[in-house]
Amino acid sequence: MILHPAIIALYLSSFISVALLIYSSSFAAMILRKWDIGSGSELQLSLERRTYLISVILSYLFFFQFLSLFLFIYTADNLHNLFTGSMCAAGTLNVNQYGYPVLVLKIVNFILAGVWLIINRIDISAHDYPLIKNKYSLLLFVAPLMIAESALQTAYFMGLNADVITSCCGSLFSSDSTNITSEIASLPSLQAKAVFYISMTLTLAAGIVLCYKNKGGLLFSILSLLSFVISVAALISFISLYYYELPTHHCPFCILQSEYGYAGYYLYLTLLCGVVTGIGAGIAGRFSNIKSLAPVILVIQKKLIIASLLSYGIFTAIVTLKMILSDFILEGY
Amino acid sequence: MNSRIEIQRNILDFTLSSLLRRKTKNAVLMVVFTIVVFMLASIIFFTNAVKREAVAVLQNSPDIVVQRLSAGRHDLIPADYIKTITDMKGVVSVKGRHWGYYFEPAASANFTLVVPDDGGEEGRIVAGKGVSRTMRAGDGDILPLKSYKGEWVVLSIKGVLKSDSELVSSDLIEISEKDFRKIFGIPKDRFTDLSVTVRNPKETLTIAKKIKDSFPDTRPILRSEVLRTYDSLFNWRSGLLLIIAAGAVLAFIIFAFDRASGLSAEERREIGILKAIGWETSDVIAFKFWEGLVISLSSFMAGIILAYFHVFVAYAPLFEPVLKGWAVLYPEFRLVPFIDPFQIATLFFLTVLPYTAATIIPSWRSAVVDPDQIMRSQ
Amino acid sequence: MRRPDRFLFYIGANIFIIAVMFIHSFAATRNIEQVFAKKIELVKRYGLTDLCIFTEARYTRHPSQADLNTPFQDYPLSFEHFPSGSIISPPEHLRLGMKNE
Amino acid sequence: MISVVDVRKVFNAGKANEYIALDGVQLDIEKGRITVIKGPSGSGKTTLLSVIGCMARPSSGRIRLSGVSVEGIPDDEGYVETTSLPERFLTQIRRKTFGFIFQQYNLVAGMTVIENVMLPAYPTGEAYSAVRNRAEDLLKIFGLYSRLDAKVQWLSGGESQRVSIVRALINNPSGIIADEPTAHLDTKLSSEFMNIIESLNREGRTIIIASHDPVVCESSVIHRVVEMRDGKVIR
Repeated sequence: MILHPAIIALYLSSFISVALLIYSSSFAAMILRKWDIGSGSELQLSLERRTYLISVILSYLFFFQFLSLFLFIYTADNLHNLFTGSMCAAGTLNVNQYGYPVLVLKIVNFILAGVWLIINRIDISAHDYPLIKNKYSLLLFVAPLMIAESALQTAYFMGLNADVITSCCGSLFSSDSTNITSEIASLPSLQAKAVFYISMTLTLAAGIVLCYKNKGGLLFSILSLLSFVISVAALISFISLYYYELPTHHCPFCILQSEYGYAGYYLYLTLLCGVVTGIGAGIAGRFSNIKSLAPVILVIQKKLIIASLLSYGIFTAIVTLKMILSDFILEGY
Repeated sequence: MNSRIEIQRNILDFTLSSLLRRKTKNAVLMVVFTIVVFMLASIIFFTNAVKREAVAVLQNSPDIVVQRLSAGRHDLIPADYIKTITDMKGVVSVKGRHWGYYFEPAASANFTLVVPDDGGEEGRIVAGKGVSRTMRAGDGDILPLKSYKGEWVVLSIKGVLKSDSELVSSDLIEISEKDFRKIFGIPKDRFTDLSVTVRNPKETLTIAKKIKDSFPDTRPILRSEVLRTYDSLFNWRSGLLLIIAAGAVLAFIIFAFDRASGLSAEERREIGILKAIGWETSDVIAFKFWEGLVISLSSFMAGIILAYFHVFVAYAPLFEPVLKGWAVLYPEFRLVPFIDPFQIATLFFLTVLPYTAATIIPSWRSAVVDPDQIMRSQ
Repeated sequence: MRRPDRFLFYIGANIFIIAVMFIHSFAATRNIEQVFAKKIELVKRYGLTDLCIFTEARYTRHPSQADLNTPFQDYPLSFEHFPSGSIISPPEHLRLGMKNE
Repeated sequence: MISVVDVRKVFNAGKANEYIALDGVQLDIEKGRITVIKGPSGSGKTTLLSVIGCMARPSSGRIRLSGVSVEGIPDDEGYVETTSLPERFLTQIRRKTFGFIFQQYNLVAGMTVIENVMLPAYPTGEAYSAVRNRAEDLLKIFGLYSRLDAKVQWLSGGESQRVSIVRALINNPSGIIADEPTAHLDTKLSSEFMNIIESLNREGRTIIIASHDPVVCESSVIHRVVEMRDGKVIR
C-alpha cells in the first residue's frame, strides 16, 4: 500500500461519490415506485424536490468522475518509478489485475454519467417529466458500476506493492507479444488508418442524416461509440507513433506526459466529449415521439449531434495534421 | 444561450452581494479555507520539489555503493575487496571512498567529511556553505579539527562551496585523504565504502548479486534504490502528514457543513423572498453553487499562490523548525520550483471536493423552501 | 463595472498569477542539466548518494545508506528521537524487505 | 382570466395534525378587474392566493389560467392548466403572469432600492441594462428615483410599500396579487395605496387582493368582493 497524496485524493473522491450515489439511489427507488406527476400530494411534492438534489449530485459526480479519470492515469504514471520494469502508466496499471478494469470502469461511468445528464436535461424541459422512470432506472444501473469502480480502485491501490516486476508499455503494447492490445498494436498501419477514417466518415454521415432526416438515432449512437473505441485503438496502433516518432512505441499513456506537450489530454478530451454527446444524441432521437417533448427534442438533439461531430472532427483534424506535418514516416516498418 | 449566461451573471451578482452583506462570517470561512489549502499545498509542493531534485541530481551518484557490515553496523571495508570486484565481468572501476561524520563540539554541529576523487590537497579544505556559516569561517580562514588522539589538525579553507549547491553540499568539508586518515585514525588498507562503476546499467543487479556472493559481509546499494528511496522518501510520511492535515480539513469541512446547514433566520428569509418573487429552485441552487464556488475558488487559488511563494520564493520558512529538528546546521537550500497541473488537481480533490460535497445537501435543503412560506409565516 | 465582472476580473487575475507561477516553474526547470550543473558536478566529484536536508542524525543525513536499526545504534533502548526521523521513511531497499540479501 | 374549480388544499394529509385550508373552492376571476378576497384570518385567503399565484399546488381540483404561454407547456383553447405542473414550470408561469405584494413588504435588507426592485428579473435572463432602465422608469413614476441607491432598511413604511409595488411590476405581469397590503399602513397611506391599485388596474392589470381592512374592502375602486370562511367561498 502506498500513501501518495494523489491516491488519498482518489480514495476521497470515490468515497464521496459512492456515498452521494447511495444516497440518491434510495430516492431513485422511491421515485420509481411512488412517482405520480398528476398528484398534488405532499409525498409527490417532496419527491419532485428530491429530483433537484439528484440532478445537482449527478452534475457534480460527472465533474468529479472526469477529473478522477485523468488523476487516476496521472497517478499511475507518476508511480511508475516504484515498479521495476515499468516506464509509464501502462506498467503501473499492470502491477495487479485490477488496474485496467478500474480504468475501463472509470471511462464507462464517465460516459454513463454524461448520458444521464443529457437525459435529465431533456426530461426537465417537458412539463410532465416524461423520462423520469428511464432516468432513475439508469441511475440505479449506474450506481452499482460506480460502487464496483470504487471497490476495484481500492483493491488496486491496496494491492500496489512496490518492486513488483511489471511489464511496461514496451512489452504490453508492442507487436511481439500476444494479447488484445498487442494485436491492436500489430495491425498493419495502412489498414488501421483506413478503418479509423472510415468509421469517422460513417459517423459524420449518420450524424448528418440524423440531423436532417431525423432517422437512425440508434445507428448514430452505436457509430459514435464505435468511433470512440476505434479511435483509442488507432491511438495505440498508429497515432501515438507520430508523437513518439518511434516505430515500436505504441503506448496510449505516454502521450499524456509533458514531453509530448500533454497532447494526450486534448485528444482524449475530444474523444470523451464526442462519445458522450454522440450517444446522448442517439438516445434523444428515441424519445422524439413523446408528445410533450416534441417542441424541444429536435433542438437539443441537433446541438448534441453538432457537439459530437465537432469533437470527433477536431480529434481527426489534430491527428491528421500531426501525421501530415510530422517528418516521421510510418509506412515501411 | 446568451440569456442563460445573463441569468448566471445575475445570480452571481446576487451571490456576491449576499456574501458581502455577511462579510465577517464569510471572511472567516475563506481565511480558514485558505489556510487549509495553503498548508496542504506547501507540503505537496515542498516534498515534490525535493523528490524531483533528488532524482535529477542523484542520477550521477555511484552505480553501486558497497558497504561492509559487521555486527549489524557499517564497518570499514578492506582494500583487498577492491581487486576482486574489479576483476568481475562488467565492472569498469572500483574506488575506495573515504567519508565520515565529524562532530564539532564548539558549535555542536555535525559535518560530513568527504575525500574527493583526486585525493585532495593536504592541509587545505573546501567548506560547504553551511559549515562556513556555522563556524563563521570563510575563504582563507583556519579551521582546526580535533583528531581521534585529541590533537588539533589545522586546516586552512581554500574555498567555500557556492550556496546554489547547498542542497547537496551544505555540511560538506572536502578534505585530503591524508588528513582524513589522520583525524579518524583509519588504517591505510581500509575505506569507508566502495563505489563501483558498471559498464552496462542493465547488469547492475547481476553484479550486485555477484559482489554479495563473493563477500557475504557486504551490502551493495544500487543507484536505482537510492533514487527510489528519494522518490518515496516523503511518500509514506507525506501521506501521513496529509492524513494529519486531513484532520484539519475534516474539521474545516464540518465547519463548512455546519455553516451551510445552519442558515441564519435572515438568510432563510432572503431565500424565502427570492422564491416568492419568482426565483425557481434551480435558480436558488445556482445561487448556492456560486456561493460555494466563490468561496472555494478564491480560497483555493489564494492558498496555492501563497504556498508557491512560501515554498519557492521564501524557501519554506514555516517548515524550517520541522526540517531542522535538533540540528544546528541548517542548510538554506533553494528549491527549484517543480510544479505540475496534477499537484493542483490533487489539491483540488483534497480540499474543494469535500467542501463541495459537504455543502450540496444543505444548500439543496435551503433551496426547496416553499415559495408561499413567506406569506404564511407572518 | 458590475459585480460579477469584477469577480471574474479578480479570478482572471488569480489565474494569471498561477499561469505566471507555471511559466516561472517551467522556465526554472526546463533545462535540468544546466540548472543543477553545480550540484551534479559535486555529486560526481564526491560520489554523493544523498541530499543534505536533515543534518541532525546519521540516518537522516544519508537516508539511503542507513539501516533500519541505525536510529537505535547509539543506545540499544533509545527511541527514535530526532524530529526529522519521523518525517522521512527508511531506505527503499530495507523498507520493502527484498533484494540481494 | 382565472378559473378555480373545486380546489382543495390539505396540509399534513393523513396525519394527526391534518388541516384543510381550502375545501372545494369554486371561483372565477375576471380579467382586468379588481377582486378583493375578504375573510377572517385562518379562512384560507392566503392559501387561495398562493394556489392561484402558482406558488403552491392544490391537493385536488383544477386551476386554469388564460393568456399565458410558456415554452414546453401545452395550451388547450387558450387555457393553461396549472394544477399538475412541476414547480419548475409553475415558477415560469408565475413570474411572467403575477407580481406579488406582501404584507411585510419582504424587501432584502442590505441591498439597495434598485437592486431589490430588479431581483425578480434576475432569473429571466433579460438583458441587465434593459431591466435597469425599466426599473428606473418605474421608480420615477412612483417618486422613488431619488432613493435609488438607498439601502432599503432606511426607507419609511410608505416608501417600502411603494418599492415592493415597483418590484411586483418589474416583469410587467398581467396580474397583481396582494396579501394584506395595508396591514402596516395608516389610513392615509392605505388610501394612497388604493389609488395606485386603481391606476395599475387602469393599465389593464387584473388585481387580486386578500384583505379584511375596510379601507380596501369598502373602497370605491374595487369591482368585486369574495367572502371566505373556513376554506370555503361563502359569497
